[in-house]
Amino acid sequence: MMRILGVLGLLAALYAGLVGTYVDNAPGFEPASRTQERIQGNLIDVASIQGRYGVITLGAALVIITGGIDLSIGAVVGFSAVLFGVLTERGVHPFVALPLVVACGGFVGWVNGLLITRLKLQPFLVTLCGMFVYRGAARLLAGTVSRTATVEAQPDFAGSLQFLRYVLVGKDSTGELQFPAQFVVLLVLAAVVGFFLHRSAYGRYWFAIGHNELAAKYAGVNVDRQRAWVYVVCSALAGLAGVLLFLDSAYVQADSGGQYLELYAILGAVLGGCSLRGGEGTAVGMVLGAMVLPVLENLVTIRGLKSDLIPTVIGLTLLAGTILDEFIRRRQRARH
Amino acid sequence: MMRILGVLGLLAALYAGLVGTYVDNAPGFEPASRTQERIQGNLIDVASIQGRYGVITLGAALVIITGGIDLSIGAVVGFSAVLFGVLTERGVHPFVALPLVVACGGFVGWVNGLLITRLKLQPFLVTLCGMFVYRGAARLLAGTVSRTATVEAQPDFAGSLQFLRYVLVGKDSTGELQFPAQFVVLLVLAAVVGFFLHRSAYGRYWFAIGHNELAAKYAGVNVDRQRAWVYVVCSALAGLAGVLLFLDSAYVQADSGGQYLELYAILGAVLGGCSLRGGEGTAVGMVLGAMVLPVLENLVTIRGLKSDLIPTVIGLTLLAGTILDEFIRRRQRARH
Amino acid sequence: GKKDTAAKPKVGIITNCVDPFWDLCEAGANKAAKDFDVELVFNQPKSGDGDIQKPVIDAWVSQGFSGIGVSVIKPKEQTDDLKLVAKKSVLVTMDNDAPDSGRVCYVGVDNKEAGRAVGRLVKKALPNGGTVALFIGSVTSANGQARPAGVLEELATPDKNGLAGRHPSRPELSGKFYGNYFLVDGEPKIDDMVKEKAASNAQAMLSRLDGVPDVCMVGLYAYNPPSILEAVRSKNLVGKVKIVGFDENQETLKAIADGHIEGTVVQDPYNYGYKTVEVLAAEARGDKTKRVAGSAPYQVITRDGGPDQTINSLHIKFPKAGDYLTAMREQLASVKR
Amino acid sequence: MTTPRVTAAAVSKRFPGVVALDRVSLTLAPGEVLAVVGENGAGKSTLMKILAGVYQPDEGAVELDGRPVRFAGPAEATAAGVVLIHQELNLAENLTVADNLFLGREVTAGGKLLVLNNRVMTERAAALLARVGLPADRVTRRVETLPPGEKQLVEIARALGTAVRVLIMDEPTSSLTQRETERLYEVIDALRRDGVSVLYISHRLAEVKRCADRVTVLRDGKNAGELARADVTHDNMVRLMVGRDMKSFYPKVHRSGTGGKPVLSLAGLRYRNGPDTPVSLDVRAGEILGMAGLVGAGRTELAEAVFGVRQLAAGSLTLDGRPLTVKSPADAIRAGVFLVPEDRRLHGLVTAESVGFNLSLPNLDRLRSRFGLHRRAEAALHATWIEKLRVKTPSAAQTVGLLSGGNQQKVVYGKWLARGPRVLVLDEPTRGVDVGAKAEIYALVDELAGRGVAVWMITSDMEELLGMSDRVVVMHEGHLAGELAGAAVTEEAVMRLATGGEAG
Ligand SMILES: Nc1ncnc2c1ncn2[C@@H]1O[C@H](COP(=O)(O)OP(=O)(O)OP(=O)(O)O)[C@@H](O)[C@H]1O
Ligand SMILES: Nc1ncnc2c1ncn2[C@@H]1O[C@H](COP(=O)(O)OP(=O)(O)OP(=O)(O)O)[C@@H](O)[C@H]1O
Ligand SMILES: O[C@@H]1[C@@H](O)[C@H](O)OC[C@H]1O
Ligand SMILES: [Mg+2]
Ligand SMILES: [Mg+2]
Repeated sequence: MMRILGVLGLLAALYAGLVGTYVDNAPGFEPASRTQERIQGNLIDVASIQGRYGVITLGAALVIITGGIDLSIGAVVGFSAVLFGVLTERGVHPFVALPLVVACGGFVGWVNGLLITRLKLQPFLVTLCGMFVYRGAARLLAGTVSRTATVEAQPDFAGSLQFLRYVLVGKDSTGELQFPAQFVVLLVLAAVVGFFLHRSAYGRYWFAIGHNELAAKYAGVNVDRQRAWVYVVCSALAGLAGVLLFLDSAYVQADSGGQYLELYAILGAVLGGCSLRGGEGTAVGMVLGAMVLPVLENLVTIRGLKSDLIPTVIGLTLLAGTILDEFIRRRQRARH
Repeated sequence: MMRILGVLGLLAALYAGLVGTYVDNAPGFEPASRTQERIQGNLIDVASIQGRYGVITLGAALVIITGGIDLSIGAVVGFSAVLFGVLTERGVHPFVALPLVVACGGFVGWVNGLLITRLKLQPFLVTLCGMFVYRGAARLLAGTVSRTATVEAQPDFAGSLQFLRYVLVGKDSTGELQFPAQFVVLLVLAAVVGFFLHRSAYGRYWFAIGHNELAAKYAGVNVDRQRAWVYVVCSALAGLAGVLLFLDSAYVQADSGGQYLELYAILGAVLGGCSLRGGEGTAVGMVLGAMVLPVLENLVTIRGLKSDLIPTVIGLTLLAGTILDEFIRRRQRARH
Repeated sequence: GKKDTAAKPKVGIITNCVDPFWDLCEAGANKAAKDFDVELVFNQPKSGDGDIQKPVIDAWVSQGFSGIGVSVIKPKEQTDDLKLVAKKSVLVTMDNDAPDSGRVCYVGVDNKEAGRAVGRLVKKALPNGGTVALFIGSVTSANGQARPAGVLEELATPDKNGLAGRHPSRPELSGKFYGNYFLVDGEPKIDDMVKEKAASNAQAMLSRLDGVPDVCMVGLYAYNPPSILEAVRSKNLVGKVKIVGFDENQETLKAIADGHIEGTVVQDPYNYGYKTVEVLAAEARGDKTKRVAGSAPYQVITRDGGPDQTINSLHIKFPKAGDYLTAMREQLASVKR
Repeated sequence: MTTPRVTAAAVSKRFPGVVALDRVSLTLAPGEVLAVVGENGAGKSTLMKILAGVYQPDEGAVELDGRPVRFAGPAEATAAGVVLIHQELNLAENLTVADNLFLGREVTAGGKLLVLNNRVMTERAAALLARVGLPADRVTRRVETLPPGEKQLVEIARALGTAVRVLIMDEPTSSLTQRETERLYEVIDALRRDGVSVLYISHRLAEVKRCADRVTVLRDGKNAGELARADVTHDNMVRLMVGRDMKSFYPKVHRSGTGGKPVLSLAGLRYRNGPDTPVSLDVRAGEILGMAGLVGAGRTELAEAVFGVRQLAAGSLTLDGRPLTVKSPADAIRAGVFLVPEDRRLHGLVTAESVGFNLSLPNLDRLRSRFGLHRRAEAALHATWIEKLRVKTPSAAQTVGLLSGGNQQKVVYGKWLARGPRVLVLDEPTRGVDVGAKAEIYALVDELAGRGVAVWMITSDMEELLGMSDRVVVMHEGHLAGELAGAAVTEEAVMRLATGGEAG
């Protein structure tokens, strides 16, 4: 609970800053309703990005809860986007390609999991190698992929692709963003993850493993299997995020699609209350944590900050948020 | 000891591959001595890069030994290179700028260390924020820096810059690489690090902290101070690596100089036998671990691999090396 | 054992990043390698450490490559290193020049000139002036500096050349005036080559410019125009907000053909590759006649195209987007990936 | 009268929700051995930590040689000669024994560089180890390769290496067998002669009787009384600790004592990286099979092999006459074979989680419902076992790690009892458990055996072994040295077998 207060405070401040910027900058002649409309439009843009971040954050957070780490997330996102593009371009129906890509992501996670649990390799190392491998695999598949290329090659798929795009990304056939569907996807997935994490036996196993793998093993938990599963889920979610990226973007470039996302996902998870020592985290926290970076980036962009200033401002804000969070937790702890 | 065998095997294979490629590809008319000369030239080039990697690997490894992590290394390298460029361009003598930049790196590490030990923030998070902050700081300082720009602004410094360049990088005034001075720098620093790690009480503290912080604390070790010191050393070494980068390179861009180096440094440390769980590592291992990636990258270049294939080959080779290493360790463990 | 490879010279080309742009170049280079019987290694390095190219070039030199083509990133700074290369091998610069490096010739356009062509497209899109936003990956490399400079030079008038001020109808926006054009924030918006950031940059800009008439968004790296278009679509502003691009990204060309993007300025990377290898192959055999002089002409692509023109003593073509796209695909298809 | 070496005057310490110490006082004379006893959670460790500078008291004062002191940390206390050997091991196990002996006070060549003088340290290390009875070859071994008992001895040797004036030992013998314990008494006697004051905490009251000059008793964070040397008897201590008399300490109420059919049988069992000698034995229904041996005799490893933690290399297991394949603890648990492990913090509990979390962990498969877990059934399970085992905790939501050692141990029992064992393997079943709780655990185990559960009890506590076992097997260096039953089960016979002698 208290783990959530810090990130909530941070988010509140950022959103307040955002709305304040719009209100302050509203031209004198503009009616308030118009300002509100513009704010809303911008918040939808942000929510859309938050949704996709959130999806991978969920996966990263689960891995972190079990005491692991996955640095291959960004590469898997890129790979999956490219794979989806290549598959559909070559005639695999989008409705088939979607589960296929997600399954493929899951397979990647299974390989990661096997290497980590069977060969007892360090997760950092395995997934760092994975980062190279899957990035390379994407490049071997294609240089770039795009909806237009797919539709050109497979005109029949236009409708189904557009359907997926509307349902998963919220963009209509003209490309207009109607609603932040990706955020809806995130909420649905977060509910599922939250159920498993907080309401089912599996969640207990994951927390137990994260805190004390040996104790979990001695209590009869199949530690290897559970850990492997968590990697599967993480990479499958990255696979889904890849499809979202494909559907949302003008085009995806194999060498860079999804770049840095593993860091952002881990950041979101940690801001949301996961400890990299394992054993801590909540589904609500993950969603909140994932919301931070996109709104922060939006805020600095909207305020027209000089590009050279942006990284510093982002870094310092995140740090301030982290410190705030720590103080709130200390307070709470002292009170009890 | 056994931790070193795996990486030694990997290195041996890579170097053998390298030499083999030269011998196989040598034109029929070429005398063997010429081939040998070419091999040697290439090995010197590789050693030069290995040297700079090694310098940051030492720092990353020390942090890892105490159970921490530093993701800001690459950003600090970039920042330091830019800082050195800006200082000298504005008239600070290179001999003054060098210790200043290293000290500045140390200061950055001190801040990291304070945040981690005093505010009890997670190292991953602190240094990830640091990555943004220092990258941004570099951009605020300048867009690009270069020796040519410095010499243009301060013609007097040409000699001293060239002196530093020769001593630290091994390049003569035409820019020709005479000897891998950076590797020499690495060896000297590794000897110093090795001394502290294996021959002085500090090393004992670091190992103890990495494995069981509480035990160290109860034994009277000033854990916070030691941990902070290790971050100071790590960032100071990154600062030095920044100067090396500046001296070695045609130019350094603030937005990308040193990018990814934290990952490579951590990779080197882990390949060299450090465990990310803390408490393990040797100076010799660090040097060997840092040697892997440059020679591997060189090998794929020399073999004329398609660029799309390169990441995959690198990832798989590293993975194979890791697995080999694990098997050797198991063997050894079973034998005892 | 030693192979008798004496007959076939080895040449290498190294680019400044990974991009579909360079895939086209690679296609051209491969074609030329076949045509002129050389062994080619084409390297698209991942950006990162300051000197991404040097280790590769050094390795090639040590392997005795007879010629090397380089897309220079920072001409002045790299000159010294390139001189060493030129001493041991034949050096051709392409895409970005380093005139004093001892290279035998340069294959590529003048980025500043090409930037001016972009500026003219902006003027065409907003003949009465308006609000302009520039988007680019980075402003530290030579082309990242030359292109925006060219655009702004073309828009500027002597009295209004970077004059700081506030937007006439939206005073909360600060920026700079170049002639009748207001550049938002007074600088290009940078995305650090992160494509998703390029998209969110464009989106946020549209959000800020909501309601402002006569807007033109300019994307100066290959991936920028499609990212801008995607953002414009997401706000249902296609046609209302003008887009001008750079480079021959397929998405850009398609959008021009559809009338969603005003136009783009292209460099013909296929020919960069082809020509560079041709020169290197000739040089390896002692033939110096293939060298090219001056910079190559860029081309300006719009939906309807137009007659050739001579601009600043360059012969400039104005192809139709559809035609150019078709030709480009043929080039790509000629080489299987 | 001489000034006391240590005085604690009306010391209080509160933790969130708990008053650990409520105006507790204590004095310790130079050269005196004072035992501190009390039930689990009475506040013994907390008091010791305050004396040693790990905690600072909320109220009250501590004096050393008549001067008030307030140590900011353990380092300051050590510098003043007050050394605490913690209840839980605190070694840097990745370092060698010598490194640990000198951690924080290395012998160096002087100067800021702190260059290690390994030669001197190795010599001194060997001498220190000799004092606690460890052979010199341990000096260069990594601590993680030592069995728990030896680690404990290393901790003690470490303390002896300092300029100690007040040595505080918090349950030093909980993982020692009798022989090592005897050795420790000798060390204590020597210290006493040198004028060193010793504070000694133990739940093994026989030990207290053996070595204490005086006993102070804590109950519920308060002073409950003091016993002079002459009055130190088992019954007196127990009365002050629990506030009442306690009879029938080792109950044999429910068991027939003869044992029924073999439930679990080990036939020619060997495990990977284990000793070459195969082990065969039966654990019978309704009996308690005691297993004795010296530190490192291989009892824990054997139990772990049966529980699926170690891979079997040869031989077979039989459960109720049917072959049993165990590849992981999950397999063993499915078959009803449960292990109460020796190291509860490492293997027995997820200490950062709650009491309820731990009680549920192996039982989640039975609490499953269509919508996740049966919340109500789970709450009922928690309530039942907290009550049945009288776990002293504010609620099921309390973090297990914050409970006293004995209560933690009860939670470990609870999670298995909730599941219903067929075979219960107890490895040091009452390690760190107070007399009251011990009695409760013994009664519980007796009852289980009475219900036909086969109990295999590994213990280094001779009293417990003799008091509880129906039959005793003794291990020596990885093999079964012999079996004793009925009247033949005597301390001498067990020791003879454990040290490699023949059965009498
Ligand atoms: N850090 C802590 N936070 C919260 N409660 C604590 C903490 N340490 C001890 N306690 C509580 O204080 C009380 C006293 O604990 P203490 O460890 O001193 O008992 P003890 O007498 O040593 O018991 P045992 O014989 O089991 O070791 C217990 O109720 C315990 O749960
Ligand atoms: N004399 C010894 N010296 C060092 N190590 C030993 C010795 N004897 C046994 N060991 C180690 O101890 C392990 C067996 O210990 P185990 O914990 O199974 O014994 P135990 O009988 O349960 O003793 P403990 O009372 O320490 O738990 C073996 O793996 C061995 O490595
Ligand atoms: O230098 C190249 C540039 O000319 C083109 O615009 O995009 C790709 C770059 O690598
Ligand atoms: Mg205690
Ligand atoms: Mg044991």
